[in-house]
Order: sequence, then C-alpha cells, then structure tokens
Amino acid sequence: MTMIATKFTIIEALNQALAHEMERDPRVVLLGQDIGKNGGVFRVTDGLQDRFGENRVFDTPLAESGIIGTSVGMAINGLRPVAEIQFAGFIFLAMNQLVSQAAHMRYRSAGQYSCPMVIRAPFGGGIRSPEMHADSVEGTFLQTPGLKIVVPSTPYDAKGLLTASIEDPDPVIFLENIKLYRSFKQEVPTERYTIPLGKAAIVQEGQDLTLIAYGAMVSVATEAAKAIKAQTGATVEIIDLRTIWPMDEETIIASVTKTGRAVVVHEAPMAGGVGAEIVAIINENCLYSLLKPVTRVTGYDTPFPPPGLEDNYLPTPARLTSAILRTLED
Amino acid sequence: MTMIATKFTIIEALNQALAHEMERDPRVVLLGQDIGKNGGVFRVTDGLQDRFGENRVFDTPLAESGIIGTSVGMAINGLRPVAEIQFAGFIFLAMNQLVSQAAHMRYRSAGQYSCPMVIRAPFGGGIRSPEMHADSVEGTFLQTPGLKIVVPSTPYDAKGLLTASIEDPDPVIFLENIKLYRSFKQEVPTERYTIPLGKAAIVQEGQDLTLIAYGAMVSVATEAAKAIKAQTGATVEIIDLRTIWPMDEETIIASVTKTGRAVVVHEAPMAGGVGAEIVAIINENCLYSLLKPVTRVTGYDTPFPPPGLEDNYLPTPARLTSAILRTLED
Amino acid sequence: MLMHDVELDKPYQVLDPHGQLVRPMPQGLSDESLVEWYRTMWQTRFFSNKVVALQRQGRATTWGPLIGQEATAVGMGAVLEPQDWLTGSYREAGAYFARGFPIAGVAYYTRGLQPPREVCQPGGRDFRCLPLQIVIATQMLHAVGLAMAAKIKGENSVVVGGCGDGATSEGDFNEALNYAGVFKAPAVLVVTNNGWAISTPRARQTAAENLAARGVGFGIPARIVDGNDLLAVYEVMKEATDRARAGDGPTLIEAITYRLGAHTTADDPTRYRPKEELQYWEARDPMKRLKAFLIERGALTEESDAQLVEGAEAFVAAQVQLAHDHPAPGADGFFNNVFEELTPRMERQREDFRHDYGLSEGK
Amino acid sequence: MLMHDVELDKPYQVLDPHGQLVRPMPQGLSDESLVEWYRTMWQTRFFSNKVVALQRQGRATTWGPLIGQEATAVGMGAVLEPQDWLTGSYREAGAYFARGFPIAGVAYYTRGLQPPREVCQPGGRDFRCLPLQIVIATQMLHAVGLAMAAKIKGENSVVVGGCGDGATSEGDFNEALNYAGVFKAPAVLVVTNNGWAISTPRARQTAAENLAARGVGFGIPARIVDGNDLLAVYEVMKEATDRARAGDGPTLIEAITYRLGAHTTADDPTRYRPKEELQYWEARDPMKRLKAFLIERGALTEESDAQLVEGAEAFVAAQVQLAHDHPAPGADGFFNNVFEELTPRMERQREDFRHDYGLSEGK
Ligand SMILES: Cc1ncc(C[n+]2csc(CCOP(=O)(O)OP(=O)(O)O)c2C)c(N)n1
Ligand SMILES: Cc1ncc(C[n+]2csc(CCOP(=O)(O)OP(=O)(O)O)c2C)c(N)n1
Ligand SMILES: [Mg+2]
Ligand SMILES: [Mg+2]
Repeated sequence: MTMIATKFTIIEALNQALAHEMERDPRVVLLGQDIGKNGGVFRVTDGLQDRFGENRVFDTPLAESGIIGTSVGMAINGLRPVAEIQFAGFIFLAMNQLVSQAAHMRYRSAGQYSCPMVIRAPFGGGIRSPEMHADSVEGTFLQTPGLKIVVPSTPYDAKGLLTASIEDPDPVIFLENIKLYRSFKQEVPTERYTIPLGKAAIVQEGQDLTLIAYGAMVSVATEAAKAIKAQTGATVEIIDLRTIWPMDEETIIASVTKTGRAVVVHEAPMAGGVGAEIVAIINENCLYSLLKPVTRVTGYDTPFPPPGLEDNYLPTPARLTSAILRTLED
Repeated sequence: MTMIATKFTIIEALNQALAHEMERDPRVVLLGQDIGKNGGVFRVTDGLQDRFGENRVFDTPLAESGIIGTSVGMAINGLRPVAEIQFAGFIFLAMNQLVSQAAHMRYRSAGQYSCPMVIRAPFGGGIRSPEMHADSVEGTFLQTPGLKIVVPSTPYDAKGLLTASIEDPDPVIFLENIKLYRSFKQEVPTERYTIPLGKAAIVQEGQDLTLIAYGAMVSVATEAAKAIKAQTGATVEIIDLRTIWPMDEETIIASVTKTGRAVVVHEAPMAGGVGAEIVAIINENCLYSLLKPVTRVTGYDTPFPPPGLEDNYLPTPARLTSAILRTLED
Repeated sequence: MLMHDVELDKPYQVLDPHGQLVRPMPQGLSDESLVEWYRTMWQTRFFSNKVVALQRQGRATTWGPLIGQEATAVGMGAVLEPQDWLTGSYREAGAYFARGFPIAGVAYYTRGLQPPREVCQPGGRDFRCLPLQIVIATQMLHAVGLAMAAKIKGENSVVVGGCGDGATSEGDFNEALNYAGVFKAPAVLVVTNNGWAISTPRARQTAAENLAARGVGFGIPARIVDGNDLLAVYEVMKEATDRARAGDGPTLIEAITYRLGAHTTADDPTRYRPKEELQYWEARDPMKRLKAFLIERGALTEESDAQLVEGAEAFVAAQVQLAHDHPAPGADGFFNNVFEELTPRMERQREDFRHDYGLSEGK
Repeated sequence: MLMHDVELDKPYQVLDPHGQLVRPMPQGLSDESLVEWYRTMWQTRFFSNKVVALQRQGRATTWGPLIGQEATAVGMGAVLEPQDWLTGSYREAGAYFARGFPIAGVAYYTRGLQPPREVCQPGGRDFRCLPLQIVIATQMLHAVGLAMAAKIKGENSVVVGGCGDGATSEGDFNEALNYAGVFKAPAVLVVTNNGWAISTPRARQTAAENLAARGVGFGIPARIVDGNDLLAVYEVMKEATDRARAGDGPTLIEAITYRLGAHTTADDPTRYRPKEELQYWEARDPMKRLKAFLIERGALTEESDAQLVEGAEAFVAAQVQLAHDHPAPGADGFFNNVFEELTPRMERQREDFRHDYGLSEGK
C-alpha cells in the first residue's frame, strides 16, 4: 500500500482519523457539546455532522456526566462512542461515570459487557485560556485501573493514536494539547494507520541522559536537548510516552539503564503526577544504573495559575535545560 | 491541664472530636446522608443531632455534589461544615465541586474567600463491603493542590487529627479506614487536643529499614516489623504519615538517610499512588543513601476486587514481610 | 392516558389492597402470565429472605432485602421483550428475575464474586441485564445510553432503567431524564419509591409532592402507580414500553411501594422508622393482593397457591445451590477483565502474586 | 402571584418592547433608581464592548460579551441588600455591577489575573460577590449553600445565584434546586435564558417547553419573565427576594433574553445562528425599551440621556484604567492563596522559581 502524505495540523489529523473510522465502522458515533454544526470549539469535528448525519454526530445537552454515562450505555449496546469533553478540566463533572462505570464495566460484569469508547478532551496551558481550561488531568487518572490514557505530541501520532484508541476494546481518555492543535504541520499519510497503544517513541537517541516527556512537552524537551548539546556536547535521549497508561516501562528502563540519568517533564503539578510514577519505575528497575537522582520538571504544587501568570508556571526550555545541566553534573 | 484518658474506639474518638468542636465553635455544622437520626451508617455522628439540634446536624438529599457544593457556600458564608460522604468511593460524584471549587476558592478569589471545611469519608478494604465501598481515593487527590489529605490510624490520632482538620483554614479530606473503626480501643484523653497536620509520627524507631504506612496499613506494618525482628533481628523504623498531603518529607528523608532502605505500603493501586510520590521524594533527597530500590507494597493495578477476592488484593503482613526481606538483602 | 401534570397526585390502581378490581383488567393479560409473575414474586421474596439468612451465617455479603417491593420489581421486568435491556440497582433484582435473568446469577453475586457468563447466560442467552448497580442513579444514564444506541441502530428495542426514590436527588438521575427527553430515547425510567433512602424519608429527599412531577421539567410524560399492585404496574409499564417502541420517546414512572425489610443486613430500621408505618404497609403486602385476586378469579386455589409457594421456595433453594456449586474464580481471578488483555505490568504483578500465594512455581 | 404550573408559558412583562406599560409600575420604584439602573446597563454594555476591543488588541483574555442581557443582569443585582450574596457566571458581570461590585474588579480579571481585595473591596466593603464562575452551574450549589448558612445563622440575608440556559442541564443545577427546596433556603435561582449555549439552541438543551417548569419537580415556585424588560425583572426579583427574606424559601426565575454578541471572543456565531434571529432581538434591545419609557415618563430627556450614556462610557474607561494601573502580582504570585500558608515544599518550589526567574539571589 503506498501512502500519500500531505502536511496537516493536529486538528486536521484528528479530523481525518475520525472521518476514516466513521467511514469504516458504522458503530462509531461522535457526541459532545457543540461538535455538530459548530464542529467543536476547536473544529476537530468540523464537517463531520454534514458528512455522517445527525444520527452519528450529535450535540449533547450541557452535562458531562450525561455524556460519559450515556456513552457507557451506547458502548455496551454495540456502538463505539467517541465523546468530546469540551475541556479536560470539566471531566471532573463526569468523574464517577468514568472511574466507577466506564473503567469498571468489563470488570464488574466479569467480561460480559465492555465499554469500547474514547473520551477526547483538549487540555494544557500556553494559550491564556480561562480557569479550568488548561488543567492537566492525566495524573489524576493513573489511579483508575481499567482506563487507558493517551497524549499525542504530533499530527502523525495524533491520527495513528486516535485510530488505535477507537479500535481499542476498552475505554481510552485521549488528551489533546490545545497549544499543539495548530502550532505546526507535519506529513501525515492520508490513509488509515494505527500506532499501537502502550508503546513509547524514541524521539531522538542519546547517550548521556534520558528525558521523558509527552504532549506539548516533547517540543520543549527537544529544544532543551538542543541547548544541552550546544552548551555541553552531551546527547539527550528523548522518550515521548505517547500512551501514559499502560506505560511503556521497557523503553524507559532500557534507556535509563544506558544513560544513568533521567529527567521527567510535564505540565501537571508535581505531587502525584505522572513523573512520580516514572521515578518509581526507574527506582524499581534501574536504581543501580542511576548516577544522579531523577529530576522532575513539572508544574508547581499549585492550581493552574490565571492566564497572566501561566508562563511562569509551565516548564520552559530554559527551566528544563538548567534541570538537565544539574542532572548531568557529577 | 490534666487529661483524663479512657479507652475508646476510633468511632468514639471521632464522635468526641465532633462533639467538642461543635460545643466550642458555633460555626461547626455537620451534614451528610443519614448522619442525623441514624447517626451515620457507622454511627460516627451518633447522638449529635439530639444534642446540637437539626439546625447544626442535618441529613441531606442523596446527592454528593450537593453536599460538597453547598458546603462550599456555607464555608464561605462563615460556617465550618463537616460533611460526611457515606463511602469515599462516592466522592467521585462530587469531584468537580471538590477539585475545582472547594480546593480552589481561596486561590481564585485571591484570598478573599476560603473554604474551611472537612470532608469525612470511610474507605478501605477488609470488611467485605460492596463495590465502590472500599476504594482508596487519597492517591487521586495528590493532583489537587489546595486540598489537604488526612488518614488516621488510631483512636488517639483520629481525635487529634479531626480536631486539627476542623480548625484548619483550608479544605481537608479526612479518610477513615472502615476496618479500624471498631477494631481496637486506645487511651484517648477526654479533653480536646490537636495533632498538627503535615506531621508524620514515628511509630517505632529502627536502624535497618524505613517502612512508610498510613491508616489500616500501620498495624500491618507493625506486624511485619515484628516478624522481621524475629526472623532476622533487623529493626524497622515505621513512619505513620498521618497527613498524606502536605507530606512530611523531612521525617521520611531523615529516616531513609539513616536506614538506607525503604518500603512503602498502601491499599490503593500501585500506579500513581501515594507510594509513587514517596519514592520520588526519596529519590530526590536521599538517593545516595539508598542501598536498595524502594519497594512498593500496594494494591495491584486492578479495580478494588469483589469482596470474595479482596483478601488476595490487600497487602498482608506476610506479603509485606517478604517485601521487607527482599529489600533487606544485600 | 399518559399525562404531564394531571393525576400526578394519586397512584394509578387496578386492584385495591383487597385484590378487588377498581378498573378493568389490562388488555391482553392471560391468567397464565399472571400466575407466572405471581410465582416470580414469591421467588423474589424467598430469595431475598434466603440471602438474609445466609448473610447471618457469614455465607453472603451485605444484602439489601427486596421484600414488599415484589410487584413493582416483577411488573417492571415482565413487560420486556428478548431484545430489550434492563438496568437497575441492588433493589431491582426481582425485575431481573421477571425478565428471565437467573436467580443463580444474583446468588453467585452474594458470594462476593462477579457472576460469570456461564451463570448469567445459561444456554448462551444474554438477558441484557447490566450488573446490579451500587453507585446510586448512575445506571439511569446507562439506560438512556442503551436506548440511544438502539435508536441510532434502528433496532426495535426498549430499555428499562430502575432506581430508588433517593436516587432522584442525584445529578445523574436528572441528567438521564434530560438526555432521554432530548434524544427521545426509547427508555422507561422507573423510580421505585419505597418511602426511604436508608434513614432518609421521601419527604426529606425533595420538596416536591411527588417524584413523577420531575418529568414536567424535562418534557417527559410521567405516571404514578400503586407499586404494590402488579396489574397496575404492568399496565403502566406496558403502555410506556409500547410508547417507547413506537418511537414516541421516554416515560418516567413512579411506583409507590414500601421496603418491608431493613435497608441492608447492616441496617437497623427501628432507629428511624415508626412501627405503625411498617404495620400500615404490611397490610398492603403485594403478594396478598395478587393472591386474593387470582383466587377470586379462579386462576388459583388455596391449594395450588400453597403448591406454587412451596415450589418457589424449592426453586430458589436449587438456584442458590447452583450458584454455590459453581466454581469460584482462581485466587488470582481479580486480575481478569480489567482490560481485554493484561498489561505487561499486570502480568508481572500476577506472577508475583501467584508466587506469594503459592499458586505457581514462582520465578 | 408566584405559582407552580400556571403562566409558565408566557413571560411576565411590565413594559412592552416599545417601552409602553402593559401593567402598573412595580411599587416603590423611584425614577432616580430607574435612571441609576439604566446607567448601570449602559456601563455594562460599554464595559463589555471595551473588553472585546482590548481582547482584539491582545490586552484582555477571552471574553464573553454581555450585550443584549443588560436588563436581566441589572435587575438581578439591583434588588440586593448589603448583607446579601450574589454568585453568577462570566455572563452575569452586569448583576455584579448593579450590586455595587467595582467594574475595575472585572476589568482586572480580564488582564488574566485574579482581582485582589483592594480592587474588589474599595473602602474595605465586601460586596459578597463570588468570583465569576467558569465551570458551568457549579455556582448554583454555592448560592444554595450560602443561603443555607444565612438561615442556620439566623441572618436576614438572601442569595441570588445566576446561570445560563445551558447550565440547567448540569446535574449541579438540579441538585441546587433540590437542596434549595428541601432546606427552604433563602435563595433566588435565576436562569438567564439567552437562547443559546455556545452553538446549542435552547430547544436542544431540554425537551421541556421552558426552563421554569423545572421548579415543579423540585417543589419550588417558578416564574418566567421578559428578560429585556428591566421593570419586569426587577418586580419578579423583588418579589422573590422578599419571599426568601420572609422565610418562605427559594424561587426559580427564568429570564428570557438574548445574547446579541458572540459566545466569546473566540466564537463565530454566524456558523450556527440565523441572521434573522439576531435582527428580531436587536429590535428588542433592553436599552431602547427602558429609554423610551424613561423619556415618556419625563425621567430622562434626549439630552440628559446622551449625557448619561457619555458619562457611562467615561466611567467605564476610568474603571478599566484603574484596573490596568493597579499593580500586577509578582511573577511568583501564583504561589499565594493555595493554602492560607505555603507548605514547606511550596516554599522550596518558590525559592527555586525565584532563583530560575532571577527574582532573588537564589540559594
Ligand atoms: C452515589 C452513592 N451515594 C451513596 C450511596 C450509599 N447508599 C446506598 S443505598 C442508599 C439509599 C438509596 O435509597 P433509594 O434510592 O431510595 O433506594 P432504596 O435503597 O430505597 O431501594 C445510599 C445512600 C451509594 N450507594 N451511592
Ligand atoms: C462544566 C462546563 N462544561 C463546559 C464548559 C464550556 N462552556 C463554556 S460556556 C458554555 C455554554 C454555556 O451556556 P449557557 O449556560 O446558556 O450560558 P451562556 O454562555 O449562554 O451565558 C460551555 C459549554 C464549561 N465552562 N463548564
Ligand atoms: Mg428508597
Ligand atoms: Mg445561554
């Protein structure tokens, strides 16, 4: 099969993935607030209601628990709902339906019923959005067995990971960094393809330090790695997690065993974030290779700040670079 | 002041703390499902409605978001609500009110309004309770800046910590292990006293390994430590966190620096649990003292199992002992 | 007959408490069906009592008695067609039985284990009953979602979602009504108003005079029915499922009944409930009412009744036995069905568990 | 006059769209008050337009225009006494202004910063307005909680909670109605029905004919009012707050109005909204209606009106200037007010931040 690739933004790549899956699988339906005529506040679902009809692409009332709760029912009854939560911070209104219902249905029914569904939600800072519009929620869901967590960092990944998520037999929360939505274009095959869940990507190889990132932090990591190379000649291996859970421990362990040093970066607050779990995994599996403590470069232990102060809160290439420098010291 | 101490269960100690605070501070009100005439499903609030009247101790409709959401309003308007969520697993229905509202009110109002309130909730396994009645939620809330998390392990602590929580100017989630409610009695002063939030207790000193626990796991830890002493002569230092957040890093760091080995134990699933944060703290602060990887003994990465299988899921003295033995190996 | 604001203050009745017809028999009802449902009501009662007894012996987990509510439960489940769905709380097990779901399935559950497919789907038939719900009101959104899917797929199936009076206070209950209305979902949402949510009386649950009135604000027709009158429950349910099946959308039904037992085996209702109330309702026992009617009608004699009751008890005993004889999952069974496949880490955890537990040779 | 099921289908009106009285003037209203509120309506409009302009220049964050809804907003806030509380969404800023809350406070907020006490409470007066709410419907439970506290403390204060039509679909909105009813809270819950929730029309938000009907199911009296008629909004609000103050419990009010602007500065309403609808509502502009009435009444002349409008614009400009002149918090200000005191770890994080940011000598 020859793949024709053209340059697309993440928004466009996601829209393609949705269109492909709807085309291919009549079970796929889209629901959420303002996703129909309006195409979603970020236009991820633009044109899909026109193309697939109101029966398969529909606006819901303004109630997040309703979105997830009815998706549970629809998934059990043979559909593959892809629900949009307008901003990830609002998932808390649906927390019970997600945690105790969607994520537990296979378990509580001893495998008789399951919830193949995807919850898409934009998140992340850097665009001066209002309160609760930028909050990162992936760390909160680490304590939710039964739920997979995916965060793409590029248009190519966005399409392949969303396709894989829709195809997955279990519920997936798919978190999309708002800042990346239109920030760059990348070659994306116009054909359908999947990127397997649970597998990280090595963005660049390196020998001296492992830098673990996901979503918008991948490009921050790349910039920092460049700065480090320029300043010290050290090479940084960058891992893009792609899937936060189940986490690709193998890739992390192999890399840190090789480099002996690691830095983790995410926007979410430090306490109990994804970084903590990564440090714990490294501790358990490669403590004896570690030359320095793993450094966490994260949001601080405060709520996501108001837009006027968010630049001070978000990890920047500069902050990350100085953390890497410290971690590279003997 | 001479303190008269009598032996009480945790239930009784909590009841006393509530009664004292209501006596002392007219701002304290209690609300929740079935807490009035029925005294709560575990009788923690037994007799308090009779004593303080329906104006200050009242049953709510069956709606958790309503309980927390109205408590936010009451706290802002000068009361000190102590809300009971009948089982911690149902806090997910109030997640948004807790995370984006109670925990953020001081922040979003630039300090003009605050939410001095306590959310009490029973949790934990070991009594064959139905679905969602045993789930541990403390790990989920680590990603909620603005919220304090307290878990007592003894009647003495329960009373002192609850009193301190009610007195605290910020929202506190106070999690009570069901299994401990009536499992033992302890001398508890009948007078009022507080145990400061944010301070861990050293349950027993030891030289060879630090064992970090909280809630019902403290007695599991004590048993395991005894077994270790008997089998190997090694002494285990047991830390009871008491307050999960803000965490007493100082006590943990001092102990692990001394012992060079650590095991963390909790009921909650491993991924993203409190244990992960503790490992990260140890990694950041005492990596060079560490002789072995920190071991996490926790619930597995599954939902809390059905009652018939929960014994296999919960950390036991035996499982903990063998983990300690492994961690003590050279 | 379905209406918005009218007749919301008096429950619809076909049989009075003495089993006398106060309205004509609902159409299309055979004596055989009535006797069948009467039998299911007895099975439900015996089963509930059996579990309470087992619980006292430490052989069942905490259990919420079903007694007093059998007419509502059975009427709720009896109208369903094979392609329909049903989801309810722990208190709606009788509806599941009326729909055909094996008593053994719920009996297995009371062992503290998730009943497996072989027990729930004997002969490979999926009864389309979701696991009994513990988290109050959440199943009402599932019911609406199931119904939305049926409509999207163009299937002629309807969904019944059942919950208690207390559940109506939850956000999810109200969101369910609203979604049902907006999407004209083929769903029947049934509130079993048994007067109490644990110790909280209906009157403290909401300031509204009744729960059916909730329908008005969501544009959903609603009915109040005497929940101890099987014929009335059947008729109202039939009408509502017919409407749903015809594409006319959802209905809200409030069935007025009473929980004669404790909230659960862990509850002491004497702490909060006046004895007179219990006596009042004991006199309105749904079994007595239906029995009187069936006997007067000649569909039953005292003798055949005694046989039926005895048979129901024996059937329940056999189902419970079946459930207890069915093998429990392995000690490591709790690793299954988290995801379709175990993650690599879970595989390792299970390996460790097996080792610790002495299940395998270990590593 | 307040009623359950009656008159829920026609909005209460005092002035017709041309400013003619269709009912007697509400009692106890002075011309001075009316002119004052008319002024606040203009301030609200100018302020909203000003922020839209600032946002286009990159000097304000995303903003939801208030225009078209000024009569509802101002009527909602105008009836409050100093001891009362008010909480609303981003769209209810005009109600805050009518209550006395400084425009500078909201202007400061549009800088992307939490307005500090000095800006919100000039002269040390706490206006008892909670921060404008972003998470839809959550503030309705706060309103009820504030009111429950007032009642528990025996204070004679009432609480107004405001939200949009979309908000009525959230569980929290319904739980708020229910708690208000059960606790007979001195709360007035106001739904500003502006026809749209972003791109979702009212008709897709619920199958009910109107939103006030929601009151029935919660035992709360409800009113529908013409939200572009300040006199009607005032009267209905006054009556409801009087009732609450007298201990007679909550009221639900649905005000029918229209958002003349975009949902926010990030929204393009032409994607979903017919032009004719906008035109229909432009003709019903609340400012025009009140102006016509005040002029006919002699409370205003064309000339004094022009002065008033000009003055309102100048006042807004000054308030915005004030907000922009007020110092921003330090770069590390985001560490404040998480808890009353910083935790030890936050202290260290702030120290690190200051070091990285070049704010202090570092460690
Ligand atoms: C969300 C949630 N909150 C609280 C509980 C605890 N609880 C179990 S049953 C019950 C009362 C339910 O009352 P109702 O809905 O009337 O059903 P009934 O038990 O009367 O059948 C409560 C509060 C729960 N299971 N789920
Ligand atoms: C809980 C939640 N879900 C979604 C959003 C995103 N959102 C912001 S405004 C809005 C529509 C609100 O409509 P309505 O309640 O009618 O208020 P209006 O904007 O018309 O004043 C939505 C969906 C939000 N802020 N909060
Ligand atoms: Mg009930
Ligand atoms: Mg609106």
